[in-house]
Amino acid sequence: MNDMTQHFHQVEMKPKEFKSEVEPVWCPGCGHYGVLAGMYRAMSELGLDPNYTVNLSGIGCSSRTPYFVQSYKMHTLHGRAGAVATGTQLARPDLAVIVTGGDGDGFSIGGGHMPHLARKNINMTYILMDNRIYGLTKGQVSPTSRKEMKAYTTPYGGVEEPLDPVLYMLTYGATYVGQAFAGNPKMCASLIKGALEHQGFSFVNIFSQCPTFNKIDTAKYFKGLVVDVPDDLELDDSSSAMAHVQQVNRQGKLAVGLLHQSQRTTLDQEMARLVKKVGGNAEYDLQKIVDLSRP
Amino acid sequence: MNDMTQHFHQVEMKPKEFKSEVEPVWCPGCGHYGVLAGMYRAMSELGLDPNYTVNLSGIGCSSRTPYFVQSYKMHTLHGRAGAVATGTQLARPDLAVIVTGGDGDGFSIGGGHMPHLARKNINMTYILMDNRIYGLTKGQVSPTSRKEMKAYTTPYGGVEEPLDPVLYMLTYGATYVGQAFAGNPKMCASLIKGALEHQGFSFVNIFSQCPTFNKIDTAKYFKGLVVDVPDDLELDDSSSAMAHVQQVNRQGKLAVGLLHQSQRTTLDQEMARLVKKVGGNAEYDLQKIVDLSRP
Amino acid sequence: MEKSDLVIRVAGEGGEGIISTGDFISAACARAGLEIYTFKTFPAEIKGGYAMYQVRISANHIHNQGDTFDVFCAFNGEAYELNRHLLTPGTAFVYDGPGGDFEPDLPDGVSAYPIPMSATAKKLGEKRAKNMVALGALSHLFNINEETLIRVLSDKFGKKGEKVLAKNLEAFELGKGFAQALEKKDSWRVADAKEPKDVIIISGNEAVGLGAILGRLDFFSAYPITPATEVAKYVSEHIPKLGGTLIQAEDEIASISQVVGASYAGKRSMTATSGPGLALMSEMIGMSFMSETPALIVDVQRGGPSTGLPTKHEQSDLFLAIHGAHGDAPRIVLSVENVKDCVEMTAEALNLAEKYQTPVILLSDGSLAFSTQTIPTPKADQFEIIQRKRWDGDGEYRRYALTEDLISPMADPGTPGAMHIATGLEHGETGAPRYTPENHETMHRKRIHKIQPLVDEYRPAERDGVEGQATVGIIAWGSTIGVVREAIERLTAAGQKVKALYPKLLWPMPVAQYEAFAAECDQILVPEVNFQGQLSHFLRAETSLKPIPYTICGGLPFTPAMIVAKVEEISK
Amino acid sequence: MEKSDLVIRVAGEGGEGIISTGDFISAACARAGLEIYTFKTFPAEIKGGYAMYQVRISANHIHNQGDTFDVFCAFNGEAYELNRHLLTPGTAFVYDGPGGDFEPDLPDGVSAYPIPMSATAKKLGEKRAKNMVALGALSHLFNINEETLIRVLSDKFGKKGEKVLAKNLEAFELGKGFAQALEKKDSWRVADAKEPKDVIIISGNEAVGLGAILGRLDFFSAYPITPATEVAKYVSEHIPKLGGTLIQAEDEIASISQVVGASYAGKRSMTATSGPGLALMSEMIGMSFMSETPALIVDVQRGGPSTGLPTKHEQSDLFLAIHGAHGDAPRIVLSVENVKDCVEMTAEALNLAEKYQTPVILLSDGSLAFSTQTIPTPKADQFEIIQRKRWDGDGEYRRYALTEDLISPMADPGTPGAMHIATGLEHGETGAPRYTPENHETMHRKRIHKIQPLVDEYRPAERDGVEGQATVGIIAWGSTIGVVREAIERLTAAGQKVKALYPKLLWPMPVAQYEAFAAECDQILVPEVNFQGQLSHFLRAETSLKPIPYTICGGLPFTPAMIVAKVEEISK
Ligand SMILES: Cc1ncc(C[n+]2csc(CCOP(=O)(O)OP(=O)(O)O)c2C)c(N)n1
Ligand SMILES: Cc1ncc(C[n+]2csc(CCOP(=O)(O)OP(=O)(O)O)c2C)c(N)n1
Ligand code: SF4
Ligand code: SF4
Ligand SMILES: [Mg+2]
Ligand SMILES: [Mg+2]
Repeated sequence: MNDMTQHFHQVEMKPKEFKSEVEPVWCPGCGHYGVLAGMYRAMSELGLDPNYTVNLSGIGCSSRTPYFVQSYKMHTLHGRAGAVATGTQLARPDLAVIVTGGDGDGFSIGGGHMPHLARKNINMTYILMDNRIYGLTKGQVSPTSRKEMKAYTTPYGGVEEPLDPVLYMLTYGATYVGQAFAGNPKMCASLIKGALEHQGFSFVNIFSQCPTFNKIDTAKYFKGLVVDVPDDLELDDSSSAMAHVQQVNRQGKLAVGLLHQSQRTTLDQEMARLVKKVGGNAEYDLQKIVDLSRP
Repeated sequence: MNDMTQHFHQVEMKPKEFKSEVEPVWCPGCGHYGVLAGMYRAMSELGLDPNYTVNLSGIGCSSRTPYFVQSYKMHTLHGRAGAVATGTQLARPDLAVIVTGGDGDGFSIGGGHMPHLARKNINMTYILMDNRIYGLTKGQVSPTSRKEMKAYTTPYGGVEEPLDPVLYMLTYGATYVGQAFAGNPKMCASLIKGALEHQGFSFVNIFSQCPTFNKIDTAKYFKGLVVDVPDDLELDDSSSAMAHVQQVNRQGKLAVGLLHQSQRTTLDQEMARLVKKVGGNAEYDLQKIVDLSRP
Repeated sequence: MEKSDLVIRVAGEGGEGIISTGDFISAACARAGLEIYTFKTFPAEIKGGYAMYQVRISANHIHNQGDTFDVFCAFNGEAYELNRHLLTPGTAFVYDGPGGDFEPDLPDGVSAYPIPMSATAKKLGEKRAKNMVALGALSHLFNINEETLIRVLSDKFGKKGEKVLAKNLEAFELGKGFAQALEKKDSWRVADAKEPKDVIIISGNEAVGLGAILGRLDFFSAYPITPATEVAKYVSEHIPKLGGTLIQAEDEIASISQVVGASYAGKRSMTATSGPGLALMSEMIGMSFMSETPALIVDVQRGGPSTGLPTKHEQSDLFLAIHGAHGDAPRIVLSVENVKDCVEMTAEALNLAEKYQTPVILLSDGSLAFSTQTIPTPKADQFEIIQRKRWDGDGEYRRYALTEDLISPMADPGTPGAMHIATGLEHGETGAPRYTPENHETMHRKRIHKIQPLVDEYRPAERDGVEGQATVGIIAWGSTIGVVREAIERLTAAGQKVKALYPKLLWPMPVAQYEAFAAECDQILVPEVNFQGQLSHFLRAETSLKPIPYTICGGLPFTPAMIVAKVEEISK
Repeated sequence: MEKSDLVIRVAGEGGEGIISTGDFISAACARAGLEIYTFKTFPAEIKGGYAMYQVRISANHIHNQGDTFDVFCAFNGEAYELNRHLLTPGTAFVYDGPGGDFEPDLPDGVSAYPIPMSATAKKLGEKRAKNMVALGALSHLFNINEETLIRVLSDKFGKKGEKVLAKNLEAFELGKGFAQALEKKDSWRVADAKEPKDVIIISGNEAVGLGAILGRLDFFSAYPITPATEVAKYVSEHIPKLGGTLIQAEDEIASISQVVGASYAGKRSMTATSGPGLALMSEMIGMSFMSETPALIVDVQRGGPSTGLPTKHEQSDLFLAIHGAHGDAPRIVLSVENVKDCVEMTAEALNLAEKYQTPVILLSDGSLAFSTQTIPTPKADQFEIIQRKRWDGDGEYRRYALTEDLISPMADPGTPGAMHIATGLEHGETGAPRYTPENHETMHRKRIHKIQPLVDEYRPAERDGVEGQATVGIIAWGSTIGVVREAIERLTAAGQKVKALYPKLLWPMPVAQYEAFAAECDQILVPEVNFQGQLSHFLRAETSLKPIPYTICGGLPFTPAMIVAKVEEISK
């Protein structure tokens, strides 16, 4: 089987063995540590062979994550990790492809790529480390910042409605959507593990406090708001997930847990189908193609 | 009142008087003619002063529209009309700002700007001329193309799920969302008129056949599928609209009519509030600002 | 010029079969062992509007579209009006009449042949047969090989059934009959059929696609844009046969990003675009450079700047191709002369990207994009496939190891022991961030100097013209080269001491070759189709040459006659 | 250098108050009538990491950050380690001890002053008072005016309440006491207070913001990026006071698009970014050029290419600034020397965009971004505001009318009778699409030639150094100018025949000025902080000069001593 599941249960490594030689550079108390812990744990539980894993990211505090993980990895440009990862995944459908990045990276400059990752069902896992702020550039509003937040270039308070990443991704047709809080690395781990196992585009939004620049969306704030997804949510129906998220949002709360999972052909499977259809293979006689242009 | 409504009912012009000296260059039978007719009619009914109207567009057959309309206008770059229009609208909130463009222009290359037009509630009208194809470049799949469509660079058939523009815009928080079929210029006109009157970001998706390159989404095809929005739809609740659209889609049909309308502060109003808050005005003593940097 | 080097122009309303008429003539002549070089302009609008197809036919090798046409066939009055000023004594003029939409008032000396195309098509009850009537007439009047033409038509219409074929052949015969009834007043004729050659006939854009396939491309990311889209069209049809992938991305930024991602995964990867797309790719091209990830970008240049003249020819993206990224990020820039180059240099450019682990930009242009030409049939195995340097598994793996040739071994994901990070941040040998002044200098030198050997490894720029000292030396790039070749032929035939240099590697610059060439020339003329004289700029900056720029930028290529005239002007 | 031109460097862990210590010293000295010029490096990481603040203080005019420091104050062992190699005989060294985290093993000739900073702060029960202890010691040891320093501290901490102020002053006094108990072993001292000057103290980025405000900016679109973000921060605070608007866009493409849209609506509009953002803007800058819509883009350059060295200094975006768009689309490119220029040239650049209806790129760089400098207090009314040429209502309106000066009147939306289209397609005078060769040439000439007069209108590039013939002539741009100024002072003082030229208008190039300058120099030296010698490239391409490039690219600016040494080397 030419997909990434062949690399599951190939290694026995403890979570901490997935740490790379580079030490995280995040501020003390940063939620991103929790996400990273969740990743280590998920990879460990899956027995994911790091040699067949590619971690990609854009630019931001969160986008430093790949440096800290044992695997192949690429630190790309602000907003472009998803698009770069698309190339990697289609080129090598046997790899486990993971993107980590921030709310700004993903939904501001990278927002144009998101719909297409989901609707094309690129077989990758996208982990959004949502601190509702631009961390690395020292605290400007991001598209998930609450309107009341005063920040670097909004000294008189914000002026825009925030967006909801999971609602977006559900609308975009992501086939796996979960949400968690970085303060609960166990839930992070379980959702990331599920995402990695999922065949298709999986998205996990993780609320991750930035104590340095976001003084309103603190760990305590998040902790007080999260409510678990009820057991009876119809997981394979994205409209149920959307309705649920909207309802929880209206109560001023945050829904955490697995929100949606469904199956649809992935783009690499479609491509494989095409190759099969035309009888493609590495030994194909190229002269036949040349000859088509004879007068 | 410093908004565009002051320019309503300022002129008495017949629809055809809104025609510019440039003749449309579209193919015979192109749906875009219907959209244009709808625009003329809406402008006429509103008595919109063309001197205070700015039509903007990106690149595509649909993006030629501004050339054909009496008004100020700007023919910008592929995918950028919404972003350019944001600058125009914020700079001059007294203008009526209209964007016309294609499905590729708006949801492929321009897709990164769309969420922000809506969530920031930029006071403009965005008319998407959705022919489910790249017309101007001679027929490649667009993000709204149905999967079964064979096209220029998909000779063996498409490989991706199409997206639904109105579902996207509802998720993005557009405060006015309508959908119509170009074969019904009257409905187009009435939705466009409503969109122009609306304070905030208004979006009208218009199914517009491309007989030259899209052989499957013909006028006849569209005509057979449209179903009017029921009278009892809760217009101010975007979740109702989303549920309705999804339900109609599941039946393989297309919902047409006004889907959603609600009120929220527009970004230019927020900006005006800021100016007021700091006592801003054109005569403000700039020396006071300089003096803040004394040692 | 001997009369058997013939240029035929057919023009009319888009949709009247102008393009297919030209294609039939081209194919027939190619089958008859002749060479062809075509040139087309499409209507700027989608449907209708003026369309033009010009085909140059010769028994000898052809380098360009010619100065002007010898035979003009007008399908309607608009086509006539737009070309009337180009009719000179001696031109043969075939037109729709009687019964057409115009009555020509011809300049003296033009030989006119009225052929009732519309009327005949109408009579046949098949409006679309108009061009067949024209074709029959043209075939008879100008010795277009009837046998091969009929075979081409049979191959084409045969697929659509007996009846369609019969109808078209009937129209053809009627056209021929009208021509037979007319007196031949000029001496233009296509050369007689020769031994058929082993050729293909293909457009520049398709040829880029073919080059990519023969260069064993694995991954192509497309975003449509005129005049580059047909590259993707061609690749989309054939790449699955090799087991490869073509994806249409959401925009050009996504395209180049996907290319970089696929290349990181070990695959030969490319995209093709035009100026606006190349501009959008600037930042990610810098990332390809910095992270040393191979990437091929083909830029089919069009009239700029901005949306510009999207369907017209220009060679004006050289500044952007060489300088388009922030920071110091020089890359390999190549340009093609003709359709044959489109095949060969695309395959080669893929190799160079892999070998040097850097972005490669291959420049084509609007006049080649749709120009179909006969070229010797490429042999699938004539293309060497150079693989990127890969880690041999020895010792500790460092992605950016400082090696002697400055090129570090890569490792595909899945290579045990070689996990690493590729990054756009400044980094040390392992890829970990490193911001010290010394490291930045060292790594900069590595990335920038590693492509320098290419200047000597690459085949030297071809030289043309007289041996020894010349009064004028011409340096040309891109499709202008083919025009200069013919100008040089004419000038040397006229006894002028001229020579030319045809660089195809534009960056890094083969400075020594330029210097050696210039040493043998009294003056250097650099014709190019842009406003600022972009190659002249680089010659002034990087060599001791003092070029005389000769620039035009009206959306059309040069003609040999223009070059000849210019040389005569400056050598007075 | 007289001893009263003093450079103090303070370094330690980010978060220990390094930056505020430096700011207090700067403000106190500025209030004491002295000039200051600061230079900072921030940790590459968000929190913690090495932070450094260097302040040069003088009674005379200062042009740069100095060669090195005279006084070094180390807050911790890391800071000591990183700077130890820079300590030379004569350096004064103040450090945290006893009780600090290290014990220095000093080179000979360094005068050491141990001050128990941490221990004292601990005793006071306020860890954050560490820097106050240091400040007290520094003030006493090096004659930093105590009176103005106390006033600065009072102004700052007074706002936070009596208790906070008292605690800080107590720490300050204790530090002073420790210093008093030590014997002064060196002769470094800040110049005595003078008559206070009418100055402000402001960073390069804030100064760009101030220049924009004084240039009556209406609209700013921001996207955060190091090292440019503070421009937007400053503007966001003040633009509402003028009734203007700042929006944070979703990316840099949206930013420049919004700028073009606001400008079309008649407003003075700009954005500020760094290299990666400028690269992304390339296509829309071409649109601004083609549609002749004014737009100002400030590029605060950083270490490139790609993500590069985001917090470091480089001058390497000149290629992109001048050549970064497809097609021929030259634009006005300016660069600032210092903080004063940041104010004045930003205001001026807004005028130029309006006047010439074209994109203007203003280059600043990483070393100026955060450098605070004392500059004469700008007078709000010293800035002339040039409005774009607007239609006078006469005759028929044509947006792209061919006028004598090639600049066509614009019309804001809402002007009756002037409805028109602005477009990126090639167009005729009305704006309607027009693709004829003649029109393309004419319009190209209009757009490209209209900015040429600027070469003469713009104030001539400043000259420095000896009159008459020089052995070496230096051409510098950007913040390197300030370094060269001092080198020229030293070299001429030493009797060397050197001179310099300081261009601030980089495109279109003032060729005649370069030629005239070069005519008086035996050799031309061009120092710049990039790898390829980017200005040298343009000088070679567009003038007859044969510059000797002197390039460094380690993330740090030049020092006067480096320039002096280089001049001595090449004039041997
Ligand atoms: C093209 C480009 N524009 C801007 C930047 C500057 N930049 C770096 S990170 C960042 C935002 C980071 O915010 P987010 O993605 O939310 O990540 P976080 O730091 O909060 O984890 C920005 C704007 C950049 N690197 N590249
Ligand atoms: C940056 C850039 N990329 C690509 C193009 C080429 N292009 C022009 S129009 C178009 C798509 C048009 O499709 P759509 O927006 O759906 O409009 P339609 O023609 O169907 O009305 C494309 C890809 C361009 N002009 N600019
Ligand atoms: S700035 Fe915020 S997001 Fe970045 S490392 Fe610090 S706490 Fe985390
Ligand atoms: S190509 Fe299609 S969209 Fe374009 S004008 Fe023709 S019918 Fe309309
Ligand atoms: Mg964030
Ligand atoms: Mg379309």
